[in-house]
Amino acid sequence: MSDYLDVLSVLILLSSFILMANKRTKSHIRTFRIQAAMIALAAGIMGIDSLYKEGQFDLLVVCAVIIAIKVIYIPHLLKKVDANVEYKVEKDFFLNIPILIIGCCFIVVFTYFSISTSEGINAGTLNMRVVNSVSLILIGLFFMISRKKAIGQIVGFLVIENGIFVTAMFATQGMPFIVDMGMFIDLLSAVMILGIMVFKINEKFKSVDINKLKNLRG
Amino acid sequence: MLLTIRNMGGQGTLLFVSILLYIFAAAASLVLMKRHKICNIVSNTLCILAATAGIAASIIEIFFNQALTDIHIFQSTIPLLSIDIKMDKLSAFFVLCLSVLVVCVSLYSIGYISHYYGKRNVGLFNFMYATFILSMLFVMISGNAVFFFIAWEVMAMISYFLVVFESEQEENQRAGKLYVIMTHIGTAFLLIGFMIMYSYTKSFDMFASSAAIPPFAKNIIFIMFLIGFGTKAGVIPVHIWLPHAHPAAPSNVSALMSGIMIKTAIYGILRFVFSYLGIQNTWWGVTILVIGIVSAVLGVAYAFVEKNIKRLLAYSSIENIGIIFIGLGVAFIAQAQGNSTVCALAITAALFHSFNHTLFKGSLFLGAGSVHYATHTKNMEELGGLIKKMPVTALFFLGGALSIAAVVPFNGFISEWLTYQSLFATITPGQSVINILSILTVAVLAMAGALAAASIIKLYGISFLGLPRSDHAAKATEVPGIMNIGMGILVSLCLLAGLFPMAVLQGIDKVTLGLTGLSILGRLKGGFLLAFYPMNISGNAISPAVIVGVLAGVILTVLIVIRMIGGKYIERKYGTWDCGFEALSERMQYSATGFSKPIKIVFKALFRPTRSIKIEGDLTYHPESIEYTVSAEPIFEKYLYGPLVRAVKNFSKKIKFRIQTGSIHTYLIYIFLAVLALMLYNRLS
Amino acid sequence: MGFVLLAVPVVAVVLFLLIRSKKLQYAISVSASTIIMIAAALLTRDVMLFGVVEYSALGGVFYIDSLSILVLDIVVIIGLMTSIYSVGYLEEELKHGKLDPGRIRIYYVLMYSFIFTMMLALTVKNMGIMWIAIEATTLASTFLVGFYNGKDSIEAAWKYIIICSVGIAIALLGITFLQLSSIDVLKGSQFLDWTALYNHAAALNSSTLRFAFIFIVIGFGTKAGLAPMHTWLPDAHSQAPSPISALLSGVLLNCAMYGIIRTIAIVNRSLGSSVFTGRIMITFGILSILTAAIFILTQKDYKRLLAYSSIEHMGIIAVAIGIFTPLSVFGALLHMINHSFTKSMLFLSSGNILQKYDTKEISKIKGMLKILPVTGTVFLLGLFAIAGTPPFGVFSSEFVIITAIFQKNIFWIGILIAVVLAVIFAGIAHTMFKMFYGTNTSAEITAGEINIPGVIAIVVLFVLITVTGLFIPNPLKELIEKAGNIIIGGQV
Amino acid sequence: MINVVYAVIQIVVLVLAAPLVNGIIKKVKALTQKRKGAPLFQMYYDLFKMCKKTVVVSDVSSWILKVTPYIVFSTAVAAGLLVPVTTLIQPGWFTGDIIIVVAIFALGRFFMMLAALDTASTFGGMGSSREAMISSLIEPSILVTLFTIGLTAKSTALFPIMNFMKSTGTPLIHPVYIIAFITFFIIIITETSRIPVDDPSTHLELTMVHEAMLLEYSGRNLALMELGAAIKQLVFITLLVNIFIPLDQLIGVAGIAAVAISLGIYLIKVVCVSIIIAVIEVSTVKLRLFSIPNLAALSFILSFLGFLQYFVFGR
Repeated sequence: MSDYLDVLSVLILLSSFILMANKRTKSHIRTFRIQAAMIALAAGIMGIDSLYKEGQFDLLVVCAVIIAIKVIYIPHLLKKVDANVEYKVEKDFFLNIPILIIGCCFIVVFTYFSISTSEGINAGTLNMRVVNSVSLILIGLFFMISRKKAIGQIVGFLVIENGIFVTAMFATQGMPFIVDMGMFIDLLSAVMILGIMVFKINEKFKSVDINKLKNLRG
Repeated sequence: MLLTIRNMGGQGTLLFVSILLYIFAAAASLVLMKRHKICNIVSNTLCILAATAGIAASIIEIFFNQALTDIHIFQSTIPLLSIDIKMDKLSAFFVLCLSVLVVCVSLYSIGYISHYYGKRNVGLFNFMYATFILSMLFVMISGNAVFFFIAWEVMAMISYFLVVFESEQEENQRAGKLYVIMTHIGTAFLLIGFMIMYSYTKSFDMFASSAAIPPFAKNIIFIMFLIGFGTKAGVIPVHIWLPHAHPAAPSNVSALMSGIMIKTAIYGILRFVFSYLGIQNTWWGVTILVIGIVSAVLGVAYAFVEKNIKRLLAYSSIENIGIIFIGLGVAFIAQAQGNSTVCALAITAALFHSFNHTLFKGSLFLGAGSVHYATHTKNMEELGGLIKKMPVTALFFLGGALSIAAVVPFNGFISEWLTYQSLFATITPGQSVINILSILTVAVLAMAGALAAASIIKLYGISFLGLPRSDHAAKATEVPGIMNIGMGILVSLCLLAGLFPMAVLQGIDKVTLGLTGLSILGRLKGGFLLAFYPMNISGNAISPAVIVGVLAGVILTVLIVIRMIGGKYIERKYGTWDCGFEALSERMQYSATGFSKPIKIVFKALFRPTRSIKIEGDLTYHPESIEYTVSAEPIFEKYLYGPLVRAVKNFSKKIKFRIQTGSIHTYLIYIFLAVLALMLYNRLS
Repeated sequence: MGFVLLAVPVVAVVLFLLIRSKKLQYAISVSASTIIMIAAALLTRDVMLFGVVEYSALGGVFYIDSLSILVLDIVVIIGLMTSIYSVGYLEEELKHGKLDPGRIRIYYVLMYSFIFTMMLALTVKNMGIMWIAIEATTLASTFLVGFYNGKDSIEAAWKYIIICSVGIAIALLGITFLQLSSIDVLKGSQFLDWTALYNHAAALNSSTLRFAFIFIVIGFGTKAGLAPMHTWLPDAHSQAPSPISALLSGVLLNCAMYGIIRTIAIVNRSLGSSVFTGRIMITFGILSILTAAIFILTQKDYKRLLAYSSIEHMGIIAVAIGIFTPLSVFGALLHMINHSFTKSMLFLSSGNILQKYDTKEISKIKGMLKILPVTGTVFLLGLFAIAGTPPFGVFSSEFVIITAIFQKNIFWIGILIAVVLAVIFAGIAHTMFKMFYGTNTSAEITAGEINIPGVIAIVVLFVLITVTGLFIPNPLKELIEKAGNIIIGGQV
Repeated sequence: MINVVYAVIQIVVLVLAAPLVNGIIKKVKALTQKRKGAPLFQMYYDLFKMCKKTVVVSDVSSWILKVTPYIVFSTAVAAGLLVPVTTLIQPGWFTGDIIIVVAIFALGRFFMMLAALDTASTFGGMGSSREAMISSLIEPSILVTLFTIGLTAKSTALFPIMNFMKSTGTPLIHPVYIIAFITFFIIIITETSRIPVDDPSTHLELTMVHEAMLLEYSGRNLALMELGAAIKQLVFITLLVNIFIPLDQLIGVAGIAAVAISLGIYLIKVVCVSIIIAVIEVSTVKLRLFSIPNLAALSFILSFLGFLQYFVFGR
């Protein structure tokens, strides 16, 4: 069982690499959807496991919610937003892809260097999963830094969220149920607000190039 | 809990009364805010009463009380913050200076403020006036460093508001800004000093022993206190605020600021450095001495070339503070070298000069105020001939001028004489550096004295004598009598202190005894007439009263003799000698600028005068107008503070946009890096 | 009481959604915050009596001790003042056609959900829920920041939500680690339960806990405006409507700081020393103070200047927490109170100034003491107060903090702070004081106060900070001492 | 009581001898210029005459102008009283030291400069501003010199100082005193406004300093001013001769006879010094106003050097 999870955590990490490599917003959203699906899968596996062992439904519910929100709704929402705002930006990243990928590799290495040695985490598989998911978070942040478009930033934020969720799930079999639910609600409303903001930015700045938001300085 | 009295005594009660009266004065002026005249009279009267109580309290403390007055008012719920009042002879001495000045200034204000009626918020002004005095009083009698600090800060803040009270002039705003910034930075150093002091002794009690503080820390604390108090005292090079702030304030406040507020710094140095820390190194004294020398000579040099009456007086305050610092420096050196007699003498000199400066600078600023009141200008070039328009003011002003010029028989001379004598006693064969320093100090004192006389002669001669140079001056009338009374008391005190120095020395010696544990009064023989020099050397003595007697006698004889020779005195009025030009006008008189020109040329290097001549019309024969302006270059502003401020501002301007670029990506990078950094730190720690 | 406390805002929000009448909305808002105030007062009394107030509902998630009640009271008082102020403020805005009547209810809905989320964050003991609440504060206040829908306000809002969400997300990671560290100590039900963590602190896995602290301090630090994560703060504070700025600066920052403090209590207890947390906090604190100083020296926009000064004061609090002696913690909490009151007072006054002069540029403002006698005076004195001049509150707490630093013999920090504070004062004096004097040139600006209820609120706050300068009421002192005791680590 | 007598004698001597010095100097100058020159006692006649004349006062001026002559004169006399002339027996009730001597003169100068501004005359202003410059430049070297001497004598009062100098026998051999002597000579020339610093016999506005301040006086006021200046000059000369050339061993012995003898010796010394001054006056030209600072600097350097000689080089 745990082999599946290991594989999944690696795949999730990989998906973030791919995300970093994507050029177009649409593909961002697609990759994110895949990632979310994989997380849902992992949650499902663990859920079945815990149901089988302790007879708890929590994780399964969580899995369902993930599928509902992260796999179906949010990508759909983003697509809609994406469709309704027009882009003028041609190249929406500061550095070119290879360098970004190398950066990601560095992040993974760094995370390994800084986390794995600390006792309490360096317990076999846990170690690797935590490293993967924490580096997933940092990569998400890195993604936000590297992308100019509003949507890109939203996606990056979502990736960070994923990373945290995965960390929680792998490291501690998921947070207390109520906390998880709250997180999802927050996430949902956050994405909605961000979506609205994107519209507003688009109407005020005639573009969603975040790099144009530079009036407030000093 | 409230009010535990450890040692109250009559003086404590009186002190309390005076504090309450000040509070009443403040409150009254707020209550009566709308009724200007009544408000002004009531609050000033209350201030006078309070000050009288203060005088009584301090005199009792100095002459009759043995232990120190110690009242614990209340322990705040905020840790470390408690309000204690402690008054020993040192505090009492400064309280005395304060109260004497306040009595006269308040009398003066009753008349002076009348030109605010209906124009400005008199109630607010009087409120701040009373609070300002109260804060100074608290500075002098505070029993622990925290309360001292609070009183100090409040004093700074309120005096700032008073400086900008006439805020419509741009320059007053700038003066106030400069003042508040400088004083606040100085206060930061004080804070550091107190804190280091606390971190070793674990207490803010400045009457306790400082034995727990190691020597190197004492050095740091000393430097902090020197900068902190020096800023308030306005010694060079941290003086730049003084010549701007003192003229900007209303004249009665200027009198208080120049007369006593800058003395709080002297009190601070004596209290915290001399009495609390104790002198441990010679270089402390040397530093203070050098600062004193520089301040004395530069202060008076700038005063001499000044055209604005009040600014001239402000610069001369710098000089006098310099002289006081010289006294302190000598005292500290002597103390460090264990020569306690010289130390006591020098302290006496310094205290005496503080007292004198309070009197005559107070009176002079009040005089300047009267001139401004009558003519609405502070610029000498527009004055002249006031001695006929306002004779009483002129007379009193002359008294103040004589005492600031340190000529017999006025008090200014006595304290300078004591300073000279302490320098004389410091020079002993075998300690080269101190000797050279001392003799240079003598030279500087001499020069400063002469220049001070010259600048006050210029002030008086240009603005009171000769012909009026403008309508303001021509239309001037004598100011209300009450103002002259206030000024007159101060001046007559100057004369009395000069004639009978022993009377003052009796008190000051008690203070010195409390400070240094050594009385020089035993060596000051001769009752109230003579002041003998304490160093067991025959002859070093002066007898101002007798000398005045001789002068009077000589004059009398001369009158008689001349009467015998030349018969009755017949006088004929005639125009001033004008080489037959027949049209001597006020514009041909010597101007203030012209008067100071020779010195300006001699000390070109210092003043770096910048001239500009504007001539209209035919230059050679009939120019319509020639405008000649010369201005001394403010060295410290230009070469020290200007660059500093500019550098800081540019740094801030540059770095501002580097940090807050406006690009959200940069901000995210910050967070990213912060995370990485902390993870790294955690890994490596 | 606690339920009233939390219920009232919700009810208010619902009412706002239902009711259209402007007058009624004002009435509701003021009365709601008054009720909250009373409830909070009663709750405070309970806490003073019993030390801790807990409710069994929702799995006993609600938990109030002296630390939380302290911050809660700040929230409530500032909330009341703000709601009183808002009445006049909105009226003015309507008069000048800055916003259409429809938006008033949006304003109130958002404002009360904002207050609600903050109070929620302060009344729960489950760190996870606290996190959710704090995240929710961001969401609730985003549109308040962007309330005017101008270019700048939209930009500010975007930066605000993005940066804060990212930061908060990292805090969540920290909380995950917190749970991870306790995984083999606690049972499922007590996961992330603060009291449980606190009581079993010794048994927690320290190395994981360090990670938890790192991420939480960065996360909540972002929200508390510690440099270098402070970047959203000046934009948001300067763009939001003034009452909201007052809330953001006076309350929100404290809530975030509260989260950090809670965590530090656990971590230090577990590690047994404050060295690790201390270093980090002091570093962030000093960074913040220095940054603030640099930006204040040549600031052209008075609201931004106030915002930067908030960063400075958060930095001071952070340093005090990092020092972690009873005295310093006392100072930190006292400083929280003083700073909140002073700063919200200043922001409220700045609202009046903005409405009067219709500009945020310092250079364009002249003769304020004549135009706005009361507000101007209070603002001037408030500047002195915020710069740490006695006899105002901020001075006393700063003094306590600096004393605590020197008590621990960390000279260089103390000296640095003392000097930088003086520089900041110089900056404020240099940039701001010219606003007050002179005579204003433009004709359409007439002398006289606007927004009378607002002025009353401002004056009340001013009286408060003047009193706290020289002494604080004994109950408050006890409360602060208890709270400090909790942080330093007595048994709960 | 005897003290009073001595004091009176001293005053009389000073007042009577002062004009003589001027007379001598004028005479010597005349002779060196192959002129007959005015009679030796010309100044006495002038003074008498002036006393009889009507006083013309500028209508601009105030009471300052009228009190000044008396103050100048009386200060000169009072200062003279503090300087031992013919006896070292000190009037006990009337004491003072070199510092107060300087201060008393300062009082006189103060009023003189002030009164010069009183008449709104350009000359007066010019004179007093130049006087301000010169006095402030020369003051340091006066005090440093006097201090150095006083330090060697361990007292700042003149009677002890002169006792000490007498005990040293021939002070001028000593490096400190020879330097001090030269300095003091420069000081005398400056203070008594003689060539090369100032020209007492000119009334050319370009060069006037002291005379410019006297322009507006007339009658008895002028007389008092002149006499006061003369007394001041004599007092300075007395300081010079009695400090540096204590030839007369009789000084300090009570008794009218002794006083008479020492008075004789004193007068001889004064005459010699006046002749020297006269010689200097004829043999040099007046300095430009703005090269006076150099002279002052020179005298200060010298005085400082004298100090160093003793207290640093210990010799």
